[in-house]
Amino acid sequence: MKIASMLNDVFVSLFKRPFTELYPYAAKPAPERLRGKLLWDEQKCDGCKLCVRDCPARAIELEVADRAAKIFVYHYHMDRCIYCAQCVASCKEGALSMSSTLYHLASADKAAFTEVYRAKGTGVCKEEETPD
Amino acid sequence: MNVVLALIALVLFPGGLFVILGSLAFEYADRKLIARFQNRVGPRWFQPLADLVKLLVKEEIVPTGVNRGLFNGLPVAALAASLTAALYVPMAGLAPAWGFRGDLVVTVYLLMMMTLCIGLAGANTLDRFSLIGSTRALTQLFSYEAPFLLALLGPSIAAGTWRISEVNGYARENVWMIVTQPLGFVVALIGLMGKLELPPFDAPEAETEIVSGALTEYSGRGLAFFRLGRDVELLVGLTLISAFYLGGLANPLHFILKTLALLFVTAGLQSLFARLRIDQTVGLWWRAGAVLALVQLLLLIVLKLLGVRL
Amino acid sequence: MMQSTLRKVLDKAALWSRINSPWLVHFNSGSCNGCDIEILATLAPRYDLERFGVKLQGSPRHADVLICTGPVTRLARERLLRTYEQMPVPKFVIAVGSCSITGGAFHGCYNIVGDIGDVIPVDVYVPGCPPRPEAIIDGVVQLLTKLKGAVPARARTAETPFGGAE
Amino acid sequence: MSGESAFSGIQDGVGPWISSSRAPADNRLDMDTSAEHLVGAVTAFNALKWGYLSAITGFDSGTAAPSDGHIEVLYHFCRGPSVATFRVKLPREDPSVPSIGPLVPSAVMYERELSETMGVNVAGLPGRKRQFLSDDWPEKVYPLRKDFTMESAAATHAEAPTVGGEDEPGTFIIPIGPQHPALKEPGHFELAVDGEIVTHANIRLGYVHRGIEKGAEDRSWVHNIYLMERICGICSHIHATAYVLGVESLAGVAVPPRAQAVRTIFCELERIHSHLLWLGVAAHQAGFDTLFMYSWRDRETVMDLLEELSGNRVNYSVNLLGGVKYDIVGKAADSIRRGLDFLERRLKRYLKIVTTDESFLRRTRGVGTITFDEANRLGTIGPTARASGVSRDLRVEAPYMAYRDFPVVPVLDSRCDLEARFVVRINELFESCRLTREILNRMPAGELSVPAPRKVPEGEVISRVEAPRGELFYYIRSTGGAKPDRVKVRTPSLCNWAAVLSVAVGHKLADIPMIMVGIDPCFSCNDRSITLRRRGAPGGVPGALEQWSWEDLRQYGIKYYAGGGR
Repeated sequence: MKIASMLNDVFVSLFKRPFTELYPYAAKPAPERLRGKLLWDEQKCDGCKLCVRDCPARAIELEVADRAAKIFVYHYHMDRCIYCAQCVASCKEGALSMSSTLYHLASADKAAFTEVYRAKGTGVCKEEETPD
Repeated sequence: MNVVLALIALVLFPGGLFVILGSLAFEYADRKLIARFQNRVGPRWFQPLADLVKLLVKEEIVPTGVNRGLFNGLPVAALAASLTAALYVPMAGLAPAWGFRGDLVVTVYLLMMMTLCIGLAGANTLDRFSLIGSTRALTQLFSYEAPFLLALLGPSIAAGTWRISEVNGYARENVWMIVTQPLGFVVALIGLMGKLELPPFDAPEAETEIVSGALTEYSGRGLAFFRLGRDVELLVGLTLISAFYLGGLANPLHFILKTLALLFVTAGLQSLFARLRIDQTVGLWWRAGAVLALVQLLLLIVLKLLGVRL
Repeated sequence: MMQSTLRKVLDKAALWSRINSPWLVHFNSGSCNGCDIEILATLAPRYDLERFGVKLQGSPRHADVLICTGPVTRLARERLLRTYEQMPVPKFVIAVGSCSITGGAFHGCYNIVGDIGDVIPVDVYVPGCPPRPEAIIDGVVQLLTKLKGAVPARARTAETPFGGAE
Repeated sequence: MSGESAFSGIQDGVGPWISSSRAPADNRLDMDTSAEHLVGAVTAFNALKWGYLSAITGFDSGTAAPSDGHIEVLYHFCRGPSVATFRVKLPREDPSVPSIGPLVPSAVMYERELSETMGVNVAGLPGRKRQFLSDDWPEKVYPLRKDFTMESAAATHAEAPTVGGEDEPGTFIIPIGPQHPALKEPGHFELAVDGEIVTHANIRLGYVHRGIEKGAEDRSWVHNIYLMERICGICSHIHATAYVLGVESLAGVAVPPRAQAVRTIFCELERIHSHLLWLGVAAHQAGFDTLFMYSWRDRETVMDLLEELSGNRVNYSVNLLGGVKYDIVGKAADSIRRGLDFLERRLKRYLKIVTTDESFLRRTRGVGTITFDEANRLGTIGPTARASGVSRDLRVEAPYMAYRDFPVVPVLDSRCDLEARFVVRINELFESCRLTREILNRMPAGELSVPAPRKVPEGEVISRVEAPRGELFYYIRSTGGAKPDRVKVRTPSLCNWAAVLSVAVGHKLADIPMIMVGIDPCFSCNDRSITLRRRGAPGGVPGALEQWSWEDLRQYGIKYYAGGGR
């Protein structure tokens, strides 16, 4: 029976550098496989909607105006998304990927969680649209 | 003229403001040490001050079915008791602001007022957790109070006086009493930890069992006064023990070194042990604490009768 | 004139103290406890939120910020409301996890009565399933910065617990 | 031991009570019986001492044309890999079945769930009115019935019963939870203090009941992987693995060996993360915050590994139907090995602390002893059973996935008390580290996943895996559609709750809080609740329902100890 079995552990840790990472000031880089916010590549997407069907949380909506000319409207709900990357696995064209840097998604108003991207065959322009 | 001096002593220097700031500094040192023992960074230096001010500006909820006067009065009484106790103790190494023959007993009594107020506060509210918390606080009070008093009597018997400043003076001239009365020192230090309900003895406010014990219903000012009262009591207790056992406090440097050394020991003890159940604490005090204190006293009296110069 | 400057100084001090010592109380209203262990991980040595003054308190009476997780199940709804009402003003709410914002993976289950925003007013939402401890710390920092910019404490007083006309 | 011989003794043992029997799979035996013969069949079965009751499933075959509109109740008894099931067909109007609680104590909670969600009237079921559905749930509305609609479940605003507070003379009731610092999850304990020994314990969970089994019925097979994974945050991967194994065996998909190895590595890493978390929470519950801080600091190592491999610290979402998403390549394998070496050094340190620290041993040695036959009879599983010498570990008895080529050395302890459960869990972690290293060294090559059909052919499957807290039981039934017809989940903590509480009856009160922590309860795993009949206690009215609070449990034991009772 030892009375203070943690004694040397406690004493040693007094002189060791604390284990704490000073997060907001010194952020360690996140692993590159981190599943952060979903990124949609308008060029590769061919509007097959496999991702919309396989998403367990109804977080993606895709309106297809013209598949050939690649004119789509793509709604992404960050607050519904459960970051499981099933859509990335289901997408045959590799148009979807999860960013490993954008994971601080906290925000004060709910509207900011819904993002709408309009693809006009030429370039992608993201619009801040209030959720319909 | 001495009215002005007395007022300054009461409000500014050895009295109110200095003790409050000193106790906040000591709470910071305590939390920082525990955090460093647990290998983490711990709070910033102004954290206790921020906590205190935030609690003061928070809304105070008085639960229903509670004696309003008692609910608001108890925290003030607890803080007042510990602040007055600070006047009799050689704060900052200088002579105590007040002193008369027998002020040791008054100081110990004032220090005990805090636990009494917490016990009453817990019993006053109808919340079940605080009822359990107050019964535990009072049972623990009766377990450590006697050995703690005996442990403080040792040095005063050796010095032959009941006046703290004289015991302080006696301790300065002679061998440190931690050497001549080691048992008394141990009981006094552990007794102080029991009085302040520091971790091994924090059954009365065991967070995982009874939320926060007697203080569950308090918020805002009441909570701020209770927490501040406990910090002041920590400072006063440490000064008292270092004045008696660590060769008296001659000057502010002595005061700072010795009290911080004692704080280091208590912070270490806090992070070493799991929380004792209330019956284990009571058993520990009556079996170990009281016996040690009595043996120490017996030894002392016998030596004094034989005229040995301690 | 003297009165208003004193009032301004007091308000600044109150705001400073509120920003530097946000005490948390945690309530799990039906979460799978993935977010709860991440909240506890922020208090463990690696992230140690005590350096911001954050302390996990047991009783809602002692807390300023209610950090709640999980889609509100039918049984937990009344308790969530009662915990929120027990907290003294000024009080704030952080909803952690996608299911606390929109029901996340549990959308459509019969025992879910909606998300936390339907039961109590939420200040900061932290999506993620579960969000990383860094994201939760980011949520707390966002709340504190929101406090800085907010109108002095009078906005949420005892008469307008759900926040008066900002 | 091949399937047939495992069931040999059963047929003639329960012959008179069963009408017909068949073997749908090599390790399964189904026996049809009726409500009247059920008790006789189970009594005879008990006499054979063949296995333990693992779960009771109820499903509604629906009112659509093909099915003849009945409700079927399945009693699953398991021993090693084989599962013997009693099937009872009941009419849809007012189905009723006798309770087998007196024969098998752990059946009480499964029957409680059956009666509330499926509407099967279980005669003789003790306990309070509403166990895990909310108090304002309307009468006669059963969520797992096929004809259930969301509107029919509108709240009737029945006044929730006042919880605690009513003081009969001599009892002192404190409601603990659902908001309580000791409970990381909302559970509600109602216990009244009376008499010398623990006479009755009643727990009201239900706060985490989200209706996942019904939710699974209107989600596709792919969606359900992620729904099952979020039943419990700490053992997420094992839930998804059990579900995916079941669906793959139903759909006849052969998973490549490399995918099985990756899944097994994630199972073992999750066990390390879950046990370290538990070590911290148990220490925090006993007030030993330094050990909590240290164990959670070291746990960050395995969390970093999991995040590096899969991209998320808690819900790794590795599984696909037919394989895995992420591979474990050279660099990741090296960081795993480094992480495991560090963890093993720290675990040796914790093993020493847990077995020598004086203040800790006073709370664990000789506390909560579940004897070997008690553990056997009450159907305890997982580390709690292994600490009592009952060797129930599905990785050993019924190896699945990569456990077949990398056998697991069972970790057993015979001291049966709380300290043994600490020691068993820490030794299990040494075993997990060894196993992970071995798999990493001899990682089979091959692709990561094979395509799986979107519609699963008709049939039933029982999938059983070893979760960190014990055996996890999945029953999946498909009618050939794109969505499952019934998914039944029986989580490990359910069995341990019953065992620990029935051991608590007659036990000293002061030790019960630590006993509860000893089984590592996971509320979100079991959003059902347990009511136990009381053994006779002096002064109490036998059979009356008493209610105590968690805190009273502690308080009472303290008075008991203070009185010198050892």
